[in-house]
Amino acid sequence: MMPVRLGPLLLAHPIINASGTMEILDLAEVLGPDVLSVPPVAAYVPKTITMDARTGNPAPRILETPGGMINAIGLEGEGLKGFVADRLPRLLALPCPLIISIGGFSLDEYVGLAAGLREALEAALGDGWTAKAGLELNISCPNVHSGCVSIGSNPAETELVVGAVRKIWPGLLIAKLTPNVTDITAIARAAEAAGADAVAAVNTYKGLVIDRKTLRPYLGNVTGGLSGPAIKPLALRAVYELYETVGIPIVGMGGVATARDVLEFMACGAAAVAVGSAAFRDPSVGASLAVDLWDELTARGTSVADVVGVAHRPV
Amino acid sequence: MMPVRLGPLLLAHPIINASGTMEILDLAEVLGPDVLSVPPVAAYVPKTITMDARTGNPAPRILETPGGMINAIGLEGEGLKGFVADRLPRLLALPCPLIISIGGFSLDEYVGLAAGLREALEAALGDGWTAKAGLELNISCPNVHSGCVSIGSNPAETELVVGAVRKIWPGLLIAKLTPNVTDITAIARAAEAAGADAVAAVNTYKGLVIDRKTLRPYLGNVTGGLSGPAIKPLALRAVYELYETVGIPIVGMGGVATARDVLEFMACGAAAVAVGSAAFRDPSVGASLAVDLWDELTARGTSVADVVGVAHRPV
Amino acid sequence: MAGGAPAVWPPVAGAGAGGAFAARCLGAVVENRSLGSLVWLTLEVPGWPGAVPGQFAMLQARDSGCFLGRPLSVSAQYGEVVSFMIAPIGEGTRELCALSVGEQVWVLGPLGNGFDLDLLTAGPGRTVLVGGGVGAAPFPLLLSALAARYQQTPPPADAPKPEVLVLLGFRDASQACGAGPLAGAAEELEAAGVSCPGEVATEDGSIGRPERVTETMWRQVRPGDRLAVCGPWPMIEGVAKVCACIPDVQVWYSLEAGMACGVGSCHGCVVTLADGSRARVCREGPVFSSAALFDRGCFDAPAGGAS
Amino acid sequence: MAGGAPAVWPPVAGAGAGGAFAARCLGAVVENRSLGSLVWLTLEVPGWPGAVPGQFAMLQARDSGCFLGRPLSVSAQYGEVVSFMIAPIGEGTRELCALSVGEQVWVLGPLGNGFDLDLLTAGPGRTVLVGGGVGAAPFPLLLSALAARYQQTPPPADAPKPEVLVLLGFRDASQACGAGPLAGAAEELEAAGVSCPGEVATEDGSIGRPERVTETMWRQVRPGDRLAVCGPWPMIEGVAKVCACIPDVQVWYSLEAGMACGVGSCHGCVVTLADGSRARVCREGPVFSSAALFDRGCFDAPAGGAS
Ligand SMILES: Cc1cc2nc3c(=O)[nH]c(=O)nc-3n(C[C@H](O)[C@H](O)[C@H](O)COP(=O)(O)OP(=O)(O)OC[C@H]3O[C@@H](n4cnc5c(N)ncnc54)[C@H](O)[C@@H]3O)c2cc1C
Ligand SMILES: Cc1cc2nc3c(=O)[nH]c(=O)nc-3n(C[C@H](O)[C@H](O)[C@H](O)COP(=O)(O)OP(=O)(O)OC[C@H]3O[C@@H](n4cnc5c(N)ncnc54)[C@H](O)[C@@H]3O)c2cc1C
Ligand SMILES: Cc1cc2nc3c(=O)[nH]c(=O)nc-3n(C[C@H](O)[C@H](O)[C@H](O)COP(=O)(O)O)c2cc1C
Ligand SMILES: Cc1cc2nc3c(=O)[nH]c(=O)nc-3n(C[C@H](O)[C@H](O)[C@H](O)COP(=O)(O)O)c2cc1C
Ligand code: FES
Ligand code: FES
Repeated sequence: MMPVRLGPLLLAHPIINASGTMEILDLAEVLGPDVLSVPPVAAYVPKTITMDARTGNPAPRILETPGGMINAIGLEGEGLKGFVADRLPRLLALPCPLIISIGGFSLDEYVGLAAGLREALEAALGDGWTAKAGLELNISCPNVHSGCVSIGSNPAETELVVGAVRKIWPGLLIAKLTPNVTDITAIARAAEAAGADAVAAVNTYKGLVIDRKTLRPYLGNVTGGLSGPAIKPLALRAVYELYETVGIPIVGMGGVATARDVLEFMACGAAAVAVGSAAFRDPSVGASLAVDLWDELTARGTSVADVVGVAHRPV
Repeated sequence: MMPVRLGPLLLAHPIINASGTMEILDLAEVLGPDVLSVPPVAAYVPKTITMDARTGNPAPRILETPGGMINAIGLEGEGLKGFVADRLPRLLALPCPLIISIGGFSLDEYVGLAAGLREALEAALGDGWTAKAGLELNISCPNVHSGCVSIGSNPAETELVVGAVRKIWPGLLIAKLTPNVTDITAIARAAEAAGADAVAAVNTYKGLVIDRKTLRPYLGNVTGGLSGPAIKPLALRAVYELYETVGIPIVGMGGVATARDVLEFMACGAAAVAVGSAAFRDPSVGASLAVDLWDELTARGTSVADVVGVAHRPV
Repeated sequence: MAGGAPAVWPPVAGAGAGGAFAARCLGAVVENRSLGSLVWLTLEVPGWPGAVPGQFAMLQARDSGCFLGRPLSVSAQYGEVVSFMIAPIGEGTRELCALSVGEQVWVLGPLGNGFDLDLLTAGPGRTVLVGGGVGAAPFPLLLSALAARYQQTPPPADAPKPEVLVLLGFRDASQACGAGPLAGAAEELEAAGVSCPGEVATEDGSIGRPERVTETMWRQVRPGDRLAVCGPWPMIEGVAKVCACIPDVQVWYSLEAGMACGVGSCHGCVVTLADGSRARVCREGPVFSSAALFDRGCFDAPAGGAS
Repeated sequence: MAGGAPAVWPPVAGAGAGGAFAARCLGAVVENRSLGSLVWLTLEVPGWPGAVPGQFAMLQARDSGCFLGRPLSVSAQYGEVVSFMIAPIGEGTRELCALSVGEQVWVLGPLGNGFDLDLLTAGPGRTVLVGGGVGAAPFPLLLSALAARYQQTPPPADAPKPEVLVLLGFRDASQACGAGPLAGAAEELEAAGVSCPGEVATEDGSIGRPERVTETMWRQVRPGDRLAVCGPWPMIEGVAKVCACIPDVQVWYSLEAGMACGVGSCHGCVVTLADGSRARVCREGPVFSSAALFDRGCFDAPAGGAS
């Protein structure tokens, strides 16, 4: 069975995690170190790293909704320096590639984050680092009030940011797209033109929930991002349209919970598929999906290569 | 209890139906004529009328999805002439106002539809017709391949169409918005500037489902529109943003199934609330919602007037 | 008429949830009997008005995880006690099949047009019921209705004994248990002086003849017969091809289609008719004549279909 | 390390769904006992490693209509038999409370830090457990653990008899049935030579004193006491205000928060700590010291909170 190629990275199978939905180092402490030696995903994607440390949005930050959930975490995190010093070394010890998600509030921040990570990776791994670690540009987080999301809803700004990072980042470069736009393919074309190796789609759909007692917005951040099975038909459509538009690989995500969901994303055109919210109820779901996908493909007598994009071809 | 005013129409309560989700004349034949003498809604909205008769999209057209459903009906219908001759007289006999939804494939068609309806209404009711019947411009159907949806995702075109209809339509004029845009408030501002009396939000979210056997698109139309509880957080956010943007009333909809949902839409800013897909499983849900809303408001010691927009005010 | 808003709100004061017009009602499970791979689910449905054979109801378990109801043919009814024969193929039907006695189900119905008994029994030919899989579901009710009809208006003594022939095709023996509930109704027919032979075929040959029901038809159907056919679309097509070759048969097909509302509101359940127009399976159907469905009244070109 | 992709796919050949690393497991209901308005749900959880008192698990009925699990404190455990005390307040908890013996539940846990028995029993003061409503859920396990501890290391004969005081506040008598499961554990303590008095208050006065548990505290808590507190955020605030006025008490609060994952992955369950930083209730908690939570170790300014 062919592994999946994303730029210079080779993935053992098509299942990765969605950024912000799996803290693998915490999992190792809570559930045991097996998760580090046999990760449930073919590449590990940490939560989006920002330049400075951020405390994120005020509570409450999450609520279950029909068929899914809404969140407004607000890119909480230790910032670039903390990540490089504290978590990066341990994550580089994983037996799988690393796709590091970064989010900036300006073009300079994106470039600074990429430069900082490149430096750290070169120091740790030498020249071969591009076979181990890639970059995902989160230009699509709906839960911060300035910066990345406005970039991701504008083709020109997308092209600028992706192009600037491309200049200094020789490794895998993915642009993660927001679906909260009139035409996601225009953003993807801009990312492709600027040299992205792949696009990831989708980030969450902007929504709002009301507190049943006060009738005021429930989330501390007022709005949040919808994820989970509820959005799967929307995400599939985005991937389907992207496959007809760009030539670079697509990392599909949005509501994946079963191997059939994975197949559906691949049929629409995803070369790799990320599982996000479903890993909250089952942190090992990535491993189950990989195994079940293998079984499904075998049962159908087909392969990853044949399934990707099949929905676009006549029966 | 104050009735709800939408332009020149007075509604006994805030609950109406969403266009395309209730064939009240069929209901009368299937479930008995009570539905015509005591309609479950405060105003009846027929399925979008087009200029010419349309057979709509090929089957299959609907599928249940997690927390909702997807449809690609494709504006099937008898066309303006058939509607005016066949159904309009019977619908005018309902003891509640009528909000007639129209969908055109060009500016001329919108104007032609409005003119034709005005003529028919004047002939049937004389001068007083504007107290009985209003117009909803469907500039947002995701399931037809040209025409109305592109208008609704472009502020300039929206202004043009709404303005042209406004010139010849003295009655209630609602612009029904698509949520499949980067900024729904820009479209709403255009509609308001062009003289719309109200906006309706939202139409369905564009999605796609995959046939589990063939791995090809399931719907005959390839893509379809997502509706039902799954989209409620997305629709609430749209209504919330619209309330901060436009001064005209908002008709809120998207996933309404319970009186609490109705309250949530009103809290976000909806003056009236439409129930759509939930009426498929229970055609009388409108009546239950009205009664339950009354009970809820009474229990909370509040009123329609106080609840509308309350989510925007401090506790 | 002017103005038009009723003056009171809530529209029906003090009527409680549902108001004057409550479309659905809650039925309670009185029996859940396994029939091989199918389930015979019997509900007590307050106010059930009685269904014409071939009519269906939209069912949804009260605490369902599904959003919409599911269309299911009425298989039997005795007053307000109504039975359904259900194949657990997806979430909605699995929920229903898992219900225990006493649990509740939302019921909307009866819906659709049903079979026309006059047409099915007119003329000298036999009435032939052709069912594929759980497509046999409406037949117990249809046979009972035919029995009642012959009992009320017995055939003239000098006429040849009328015959209702039942041809059923199943995947395997476990699905063929669905034939069980027809036995009682067949006896009613015999008691009414009507002969009611039947034949069962299974695809895997585990019970009955190892063939498809269309093959049984080649042997059994005769010119002049009137057919009531119920099953999935591929079977409908197969039956139509057979019927195209037998002169002077008249056929009524009960179609399946994905449904959201069952009452004509959503336009989701359409089938393309022979004349190119579209009909709602839930309103104009589920029973359509071969003339309506197929060019020249029989299948020779892919006119459309509900799936 | 270079390259890094493991060569085989599936990652663990033939391991079946879940592979080598299966985080959740399916437990089976062995008892569903009603406790007034609460439910005492006992599961057999294969491989349950044992929880520290105050730890919780994420539970989800196997055929749940909910997307996510729900955090529930471990109330008792005997090997792989684990009990939870559940208030059916929403869809998730109602589903769990409706389960019958034999039905299955996804279990992820034990999770969180739990109470530190060393700290709770250090020094000469008493250990005081303060619970609000279903906040009493972790206390049966906590009392049992304290009993085991005193049994293993009996207090010196010349020292005053240790005391564990239990103060519980409930909405009404029907919720106060949640105090029941503490009785057995209290007896274990008495048997271990520890006195274990308790007091129950209800807001509506239908059982016990007609007061809030914070009022009970004014009467009962003494300088030097060490408190384990569990309940909803408004009660936590109330308790903190009382404790701010009693010198030399140390308090550990077990907090509630909406959770998606329970394992630290989502950052959804945060509480704002006294120093302005945010902590995940599921990972850094659910138990936090008063020093961590409140400025000057007690409540006088709204530092944050989980809701
Ligand atoms: C008038 C009428 C009468 C009927 N009477 C009976 C009866 O008496 N007994 C009975 O058992 N059934 C009957 N049916 C069929 C029954 O309604 C369906 O089996 C039921 O709706 C299935 O619902 P579900 O939730 O179990 O399955 P679902 O999961 O909803 O599947 C429903 C159908 O859609 C297809 N489907 C769903 N999702 C996909 C996808 N992604 N890709 C491809 N296909 C998909 C499935 O193959 C299946 O055929 C009747 C149908 C009609 C229209
Ligand atoms: C560590 C920990 C331990 C716990 N231990 C126990 C225990 O042992 N026993 C127990 O019974 N409970 C316990 N809980 C609480 C329990 O987890 C919740 O009651 C449960 O998650 C509720 O889920 P639900 O689906 O029943 O309700 P939901 O409907 O999910 O409601 C959950 C909470 O969110 C609020 N909420 C939901 N939607 C809205 C909205 N739109 N507006 C405003 N508020 C909303 C509700 O008020 C409720 O408090 C514990 C919680 C934590 C964090
Ligand atoms: C709690 C939560 C936190 C998230 N954080 C991030 C993030 O930091 N960066 C990012 O690019 N996407 C983030 N996402 C979006 C997911 O990566 C993913 O795009 C989205 O949730 C859709 O996938 P799903 O439906 O499988 O969850 C987050 C999603 C959730 C639910
Ligand atoms: C089957 C179906 C048909 C619809 N047809 C129309 C239509 O003809 N015109 C229109 O403006 N909206 C149409 N809609 C959109 C609804 O009016 C409504 O905007 C949408 O479904 C969201 O509401 P809901 O979630 O309550 O269904 C249709 C929706 C469905 C599900
Ligand atoms: S199912 Fe809605 S029209 Fe037939
Ligand atoms: S619940 Fe996910 S981090 Fe705590």
